[in-house]
Amino acid sequence: MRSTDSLIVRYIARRSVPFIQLYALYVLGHGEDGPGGGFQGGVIFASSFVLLGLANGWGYGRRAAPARLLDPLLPLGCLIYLGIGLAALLAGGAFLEYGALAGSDDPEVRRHWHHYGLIGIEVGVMVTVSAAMATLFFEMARPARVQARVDRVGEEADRA
Amino acid sequence: MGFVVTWLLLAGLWLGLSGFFDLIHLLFGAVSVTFVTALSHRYLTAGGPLGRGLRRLFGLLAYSPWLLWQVALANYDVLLRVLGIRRVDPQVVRFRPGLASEFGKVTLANSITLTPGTVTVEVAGGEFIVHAIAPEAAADLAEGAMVRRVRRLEGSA
Amino acid sequence: MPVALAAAVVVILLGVLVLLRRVIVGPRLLDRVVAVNVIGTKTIILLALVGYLAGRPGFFLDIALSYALINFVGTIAVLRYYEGRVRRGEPVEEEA
Amino acid sequence: MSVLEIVAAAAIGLGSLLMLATAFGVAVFPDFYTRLHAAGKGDTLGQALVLAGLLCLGGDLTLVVKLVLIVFFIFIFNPTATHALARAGWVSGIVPWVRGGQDPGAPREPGA
Repeated sequence: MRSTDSLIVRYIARRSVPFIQLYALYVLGHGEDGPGGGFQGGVIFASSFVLLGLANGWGYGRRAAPARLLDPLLPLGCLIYLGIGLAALLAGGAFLEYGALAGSDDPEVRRHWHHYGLIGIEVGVMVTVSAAMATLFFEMARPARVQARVDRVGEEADRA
Repeated sequence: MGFVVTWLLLAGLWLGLSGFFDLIHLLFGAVSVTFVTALSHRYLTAGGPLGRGLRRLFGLLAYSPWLLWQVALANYDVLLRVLGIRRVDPQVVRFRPGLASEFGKVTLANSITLTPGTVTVEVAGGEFIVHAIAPEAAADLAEGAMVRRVRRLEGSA
Repeated sequence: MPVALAAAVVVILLGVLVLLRRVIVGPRLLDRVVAVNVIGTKTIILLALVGYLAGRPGFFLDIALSYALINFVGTIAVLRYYEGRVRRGEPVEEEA
Repeated sequence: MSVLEIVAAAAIGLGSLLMLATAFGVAVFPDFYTRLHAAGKGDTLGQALVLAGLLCLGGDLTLVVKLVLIVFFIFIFNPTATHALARAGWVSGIVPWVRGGQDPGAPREPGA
């Protein structure tokens, strides 16, 4: 996908990227009192890269969200989620019982840790969701010449 | 420098949006703002010296009330045409506003689209192709008050 | 005040109804896209108004903001679809 | 009702009526480009008025910031989207309608 010929769309798309990303993180961080959470935040965050790819071309967008960065992020989000759940288990609570992370029976302290744990897993969800959304878009919109290169690499790997 | 300015801008935005000033929200905000700034500040600050960018930003703020007034006029105009009081007699015009920068072209193009009876159809090189809903709208554009304002904005270059 | 808000919601919904006719009759694909885009921007305002009516404005304004962003990305996607087809010389309109 | 509430109600009412007018514009204008005129600007002010009315109803800082941000986004994104659509029509070869139905010819210099 080449960039659009429209100067205006290209310019506005570039300039709005930081604002979209910050808004996505705001949605993530205010999940308990707003409509947000990890999934919604992740989708909005990924939409900034989708917008870049749509307006400024596949290559431009892909450089902002390169595969070597996104591919490890996909499992990392799940690992964060799992890690926090297991940490709660190890701390003597149930799986994902964040309050147990406090290591104390004071309900006030447990409430705080519940909060931290919640944010932690939401971050995990967001990492995986946004990486998955961006990867989906860039893989589906991959231009033919890049596809040919990927195929060639695959065939060489098969022969080796 | 671009990093610092972007950080301050985004931090202000975050504080306004969040409305929570307890430690955990502020900490999360600081991490978020720093992360976004590190990841994307080049989309705001690349493409020119910082001072010029700031002058353009404040120039835009000073320009917006006038633009808002033009938008109000635009609405009155469209309303009259919807009601059939004014004729719909479209034409397509092209002209060269003589703007050098992307910023100037984008500002002018979006201003044209927002104001009475004109929509920017194409910007190619230095040339604008504009669809005007009536000859008087095209004449207003040719008169050039808006182009002069945008050129001054750009000229804070 | 709730009466004024509810009246505004009704008026805007009436506008959406008028636009839906344009979405259905077309005649071009782009005419439909224009109408859908305007409905999208009206939705943002509807969300804000409903938020004030429901007494949870902050919550609904968050949704409205998200919607504004996504709506823009969607419109740009349609433009790209068009540009791509024109560039490859493919027909861009469904046969009437 | 306080003065501020009356102002708010007036702004909301006017704004929503403007948005209705926009909808009618999209419905009655003769061709794609003229419909864009209604879509591109009619909505922008209508929305700004409604949101300004809501702003008058007050609320804490976050509400003000969010309302201003929505207006800001609409003022940036709406004309950009309108231009994008106009351009899509232009490159795909939609011929602008002109009064009398004659060939519009090549784009002219303004005033020519």
